[in-house]
Amino acid sequence: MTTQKLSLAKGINAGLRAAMEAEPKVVVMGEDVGKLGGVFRITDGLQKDFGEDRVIDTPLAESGIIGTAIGLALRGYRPVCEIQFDGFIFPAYDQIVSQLAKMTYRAKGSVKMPVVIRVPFGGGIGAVEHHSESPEAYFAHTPGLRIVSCSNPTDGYWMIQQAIASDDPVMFFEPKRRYHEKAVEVDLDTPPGPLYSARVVREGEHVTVACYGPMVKTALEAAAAAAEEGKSLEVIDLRALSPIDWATLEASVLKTGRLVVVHEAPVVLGLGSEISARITEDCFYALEAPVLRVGGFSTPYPASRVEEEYLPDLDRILDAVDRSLAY
Amino acid sequence: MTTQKLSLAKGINAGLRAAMEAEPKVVVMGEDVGKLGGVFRITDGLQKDFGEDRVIDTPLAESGIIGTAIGLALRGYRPVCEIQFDGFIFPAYDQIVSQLAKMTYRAKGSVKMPVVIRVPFGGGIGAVEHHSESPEAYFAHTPGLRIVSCSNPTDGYWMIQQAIASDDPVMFFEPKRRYHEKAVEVDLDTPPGPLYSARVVREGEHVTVACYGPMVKTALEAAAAAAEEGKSLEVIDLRALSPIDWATLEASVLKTGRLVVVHEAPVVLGLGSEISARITEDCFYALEAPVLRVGGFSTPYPASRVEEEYLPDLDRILDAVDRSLAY
Amino acid sequence: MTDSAVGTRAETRRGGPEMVQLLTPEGERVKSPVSPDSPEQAEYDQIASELSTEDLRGMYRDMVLVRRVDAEATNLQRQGELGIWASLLGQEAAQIGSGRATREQDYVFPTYREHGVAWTRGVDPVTLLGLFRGASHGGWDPNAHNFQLYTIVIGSQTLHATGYAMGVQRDGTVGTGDPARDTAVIAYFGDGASAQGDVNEAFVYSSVFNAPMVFFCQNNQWAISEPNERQTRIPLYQRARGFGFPGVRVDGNDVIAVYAVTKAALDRARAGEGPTLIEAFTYRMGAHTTTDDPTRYRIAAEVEEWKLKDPIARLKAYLSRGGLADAEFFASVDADADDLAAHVRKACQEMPDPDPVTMFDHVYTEPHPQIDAERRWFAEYSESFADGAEEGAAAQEVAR
Amino acid sequence: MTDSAVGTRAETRRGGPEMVQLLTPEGERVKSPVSPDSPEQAEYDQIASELSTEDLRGMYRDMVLVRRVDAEATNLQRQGELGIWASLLGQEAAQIGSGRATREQDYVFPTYREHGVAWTRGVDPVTLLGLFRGASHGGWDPNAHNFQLYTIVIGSQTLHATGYAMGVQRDGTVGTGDPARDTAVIAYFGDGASAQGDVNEAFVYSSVFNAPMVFFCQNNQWAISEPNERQTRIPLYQRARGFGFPGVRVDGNDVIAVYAVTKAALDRARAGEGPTLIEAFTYRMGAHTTTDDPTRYRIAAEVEEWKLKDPIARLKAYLSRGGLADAEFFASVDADADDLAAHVRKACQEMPDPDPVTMFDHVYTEPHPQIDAERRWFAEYSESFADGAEEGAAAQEVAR
Ligand SMILES: Cc1ncc(C[n+]2csc(CCOP(=O)(O)OP(=O)(O)O)c2C)c(N)n1
Ligand SMILES: Cc1ncc(C[n+]2csc(CCOP(=O)(O)OP(=O)(O)O)c2C)c(N)n1
Ligand SMILES: [Mg+2]
Ligand SMILES: [Mg+2]
Repeated sequence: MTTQKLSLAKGINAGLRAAMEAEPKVVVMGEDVGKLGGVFRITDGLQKDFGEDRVIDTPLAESGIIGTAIGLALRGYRPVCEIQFDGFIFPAYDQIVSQLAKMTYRAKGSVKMPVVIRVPFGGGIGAVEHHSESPEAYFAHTPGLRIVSCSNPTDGYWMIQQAIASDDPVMFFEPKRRYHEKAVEVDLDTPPGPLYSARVVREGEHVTVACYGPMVKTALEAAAAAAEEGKSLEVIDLRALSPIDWATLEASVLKTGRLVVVHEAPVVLGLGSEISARITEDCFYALEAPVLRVGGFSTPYPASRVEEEYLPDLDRILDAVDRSLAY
Repeated sequence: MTTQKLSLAKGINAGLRAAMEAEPKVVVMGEDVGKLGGVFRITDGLQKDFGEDRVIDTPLAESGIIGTAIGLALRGYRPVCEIQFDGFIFPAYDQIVSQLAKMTYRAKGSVKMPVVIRVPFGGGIGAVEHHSESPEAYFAHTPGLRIVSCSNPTDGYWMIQQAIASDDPVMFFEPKRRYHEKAVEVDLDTPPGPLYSARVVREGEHVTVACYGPMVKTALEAAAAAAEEGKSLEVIDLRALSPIDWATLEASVLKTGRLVVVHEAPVVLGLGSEISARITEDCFYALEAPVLRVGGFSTPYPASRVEEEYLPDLDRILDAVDRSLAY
Repeated sequence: MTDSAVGTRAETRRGGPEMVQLLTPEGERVKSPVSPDSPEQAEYDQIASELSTEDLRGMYRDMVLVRRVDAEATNLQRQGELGIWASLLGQEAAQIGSGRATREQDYVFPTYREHGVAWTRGVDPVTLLGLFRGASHGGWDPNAHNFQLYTIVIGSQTLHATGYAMGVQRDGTVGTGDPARDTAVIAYFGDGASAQGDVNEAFVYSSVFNAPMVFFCQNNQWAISEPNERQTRIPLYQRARGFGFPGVRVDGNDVIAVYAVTKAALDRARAGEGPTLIEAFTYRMGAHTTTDDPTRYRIAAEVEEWKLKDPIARLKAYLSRGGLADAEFFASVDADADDLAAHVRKACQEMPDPDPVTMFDHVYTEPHPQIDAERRWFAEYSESFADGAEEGAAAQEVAR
Repeated sequence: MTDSAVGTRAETRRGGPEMVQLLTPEGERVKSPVSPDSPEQAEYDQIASELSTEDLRGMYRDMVLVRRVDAEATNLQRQGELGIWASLLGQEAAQIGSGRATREQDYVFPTYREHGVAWTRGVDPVTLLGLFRGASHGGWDPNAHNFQLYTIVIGSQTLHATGYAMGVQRDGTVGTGDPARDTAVIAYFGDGASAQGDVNEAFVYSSVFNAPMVFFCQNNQWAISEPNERQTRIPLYQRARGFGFPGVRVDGNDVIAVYAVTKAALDRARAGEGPTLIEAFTYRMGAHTTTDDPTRYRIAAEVEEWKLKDPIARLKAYLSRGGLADAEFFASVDADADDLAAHVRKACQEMPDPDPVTMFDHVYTEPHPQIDAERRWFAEYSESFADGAEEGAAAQEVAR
């Protein structure tokens, strides 16, 4: 087994490199992805090694990034677009939901749209407005898109390659505050599982905690803290947000009878609402408590000096766990 | 009591006229809203009577419509923007979610954003792609916006005036397929209630059906059909989609113990998922069955020759009612 | 009071001396008044003079046929066979002239009104009707004719075209000198669409990357009810100036000039000389679509005036005068048009509605559990009606 | 291989003969080489010559002060007092010159880098720091100084400005001839932002409605790591040509020229003569922000070259040479700058963090039950920690 010690940032970078080596049609495009290697250095070194034709610094226009990526895909390319920050994806919204998501359907399958949109997302980095958002739910309501989020270096390395290999458009949400956390040994030989599968990252008995991206680490910390109080949490890293791997989630809920969903995005119409609705339909008799949701408040992402109070943390998760157990 | 017989289209038109007469700062803007009166004639006659400065045919650029409306609002105007069809709102998405929704917050309340965005929405009119969508859930995840939908001429007349009177941005979803249905006597003296209130449009005992916009009529038909089979449905016209009038909805669910939510938008992450999640949290012990959702499928809005099979109809609602009752 | 539209009709609506025209409305072949001794003008003249009689007769035939099909489609809409129709009436020369200038390997990105261009690319008109009938969202294979699906969100396709052209560059099929390989991309859009952010971003990307693009704007003077001056206060072809590439206005009702100008621009693109904006100055003779009522916003006199510039009558006059075609030819074209229209009518009327369950197809290329579950549910649910068993077992699973 | 950027550095980056300059880098007052006998040039000269010694000294003082505050802010960021800082280093003349050309009733729409313009509008620098510290998203009252909040999504504010200008038109405060009433709007944006659809839509709207707008593009040659030629292949001021209004390039490091050109454009706008695009040709001397590392993408020589064109040194030379200011003046300005910096530093360090519960304020203007419920929940939840009662009664209600 070949392994390499990689942070999440380096893992995605290595995954991009592997995908570009394997398939010459893969092109990387976005703002500052060339010489700079992106503001987070995720594309570091790629332009140097693959040239300006395959690593394209685009003009500063996000609709243009996705719109031209669609055209490149029509010509047989496999564009991997970087949106610099979560809050800057919205100028491309029309191209994503009305064009990218629908092109294959419109063409009755005669064209494929192997476009990946990488989005560094989430808060907790002390940034100014628009740099800490979690817009995944804005896209998950859109048929035709697939959405995933990685939470660790191994997934970063493998999931980006799997996303690039997909013939459907994939939105790839990267938890930016985890980019430069501790490096781990990544197995470079075997992918950890299919792209659209959730993973039980900690087994437990009393309450299931479903989360993704930046919240996986937080949920695991909460589970560790809960264990000390004798509460056993099962933590699920959803990994796939659209479609969701319901089987894995439901198996867990049937076991624990309780579910808490955690994400940074606002609770109202966040992923948690879909998960709550669906799980309640499917596991109605098994649920001991309503599905509880922990997430952002119904405010815009606040100024960073108070973001720690806005973001779900260990305590907020444990609070929900306790409320769930109190039913 | 002054009344006038009005269709939904005429009701909104009359409401706009009333608002423009009452407040000189109200301006109407959008594509073809002038001489043509809009493709649905909702602004018919307004330019003739209020002039080109107050009824503005804009260039064909939706981001420009909302972006300039924000500027007009900063200058003290109260713009009422028309987006020609649901599917054409997305080029304006960034201006709506990142600017319009957040400006008051960013300014710590020192500026107000009294902007109304009128969106004819929904299907059933035999149209080509992008003309039959229900994008409301894409916006309801956004703090800072308010969202309402009218279902009948009286609400059309009054709610548009209430929306225009609001100092917060309001998205106003109009069920286009109901525009030209039967005119009714509209009371021009007294509004039917506050803007952000749901309304029980038919009382019943067994199952609550929550809906809005175009589905209100369908749900009422379903309730009539169900009554013949001895099933008593309580139908709630939500009217306000953000914020939702939970009190009215919960009172009904506490009574019936069962809830079916109906909308045209795809079920996954549609308004129904939020309603299901929240109602399950709040009424957990009262629910005899999981909240069931009837809505669009997880496909793009299909070609119109099959739209009747895509759209929720009387049968699909009754099917869900029966499934609910079977728990 | 605001001075809200400085661009007056007169300013933005006259073709003006800057308009390339090779055939007068009366059908006389002329040297265009635009700097008549410029190399561009010489090139246009050269291209035009290389057109064979067969080419010219072909252009005429194409224009008559697409007009006839267009009229048939309007009828079919009135009879309820189509949900809506967007007529190209008056724009035949702009579309046939430009479409015929493309080569097989070139790629076309149309709006919803490019029935004439589609025809030049070999797309069966019946296929187009499927979209307007509501039987599909297009559904043809764009790669079969290098003719992308109709795009309804105005302007979007200009970015797709630009991206495609960037792909062409990366494939190395620009500027090789091999006429069978060098490839250009042409994107159509309307005068209204020119205001969209996307179109201007396409200008930015195309110019910065020097993409092999031709932007073909059919300025038919109207965007539904909005006159051209609501989108610009200067002639639209001048927009290109702001982005650093050439713009040219051509008489959009002069099929020869349109052909020449488009061919020159496509040649430039294929040679690696970058993008061109063409403004085809033409007129939407009919309603915006069959649901539109233009009497609400424009005067009949304007339409009458443009009738005098009819693209088909103009070429017909030229062909007749020059003895390039005789009554027999014209009659045969009319007969062909009738046959085609009859075929289109019949095929439209007989077009089956799609099986509803196919609405679940092709949402994704790869398997998708949510779609599969919904398809299953739907099939069983539908069957429960067929059986008369309205509350059958199918209804167990929820619609998700 | 693609020929992906025809615009070369040389082409797009040199100021060129078309650049209006009234003060050479050496501080010599000149007639600009741009058609020196044109009425525009005469107007610029005229405006410049009307500047009093006090005005010029004021410009100098403003530039020194904002540069000093800027340096202080960079320090504060390094010391962890600010989350990030976007330095205006090198762009002082572009900002002070243009800002001073505005009148009280004019309205300014900045990006995130307009600290100099803010200064001319009377905004306390400490207020700006609040944003970069993370204490607010801006939070000042835009109407207090007719200075809109900083806009971070690049380009968006150009549409807001255009809409505001349309409001000004509707108020009838354009072209009345009353200098205290006639109002213009100025929108700032960067060279990178020029590629955004929104900016080009703002050009469309402004030109079609003839709005009293000045588009002020600070071409500082870089958009983070992307050089200017990645956004355009011709000089940016020429973009305006495509939309039918005047564009002018001015030496952005020449405060006198910037002032003159901006004043002329604002005067035109106020008089009802419509929009102007100004490209201030300048240079971002520092990093994009404190988190950026420009050594990855640009060479030191370029920065050195631009140091020779420093806007402050230039005006200082002019003032000294002309005997308009003496050492004492310069020393007093430096002292003022130090005082201001000390004030800013202190105020920043003492700036309290907002009370977390205020994050629920001002989401809406009118009462909102969801927000109220969440605020209540949050307050109780927070209190449960204060009490040490982690699982208190507050936790009953769910976070919604
Ligand atoms: C983004 C978007 N907004 C609005 C519409 C509705 N719409 C369809 S066609 C049209 C007018 C387009 O005018 P123009 O670009 O001149 O093309 P023409 O119809 O004249 O060929 C409008 C507003 C749309 N299709 N897309
Ligand atoms: C829509 C959008 N996309 C991306 C960004 C991230 N971003 C912030 S500044 C910047 C560069 C802007 O360059 P320019 O417009 O030249 O202004 P400058 O920073 O040089 O003053 C980028 C890409 C953003 N703020 N908004
Ligand atoms: Mg048009
Ligand atoms: Mg810049």
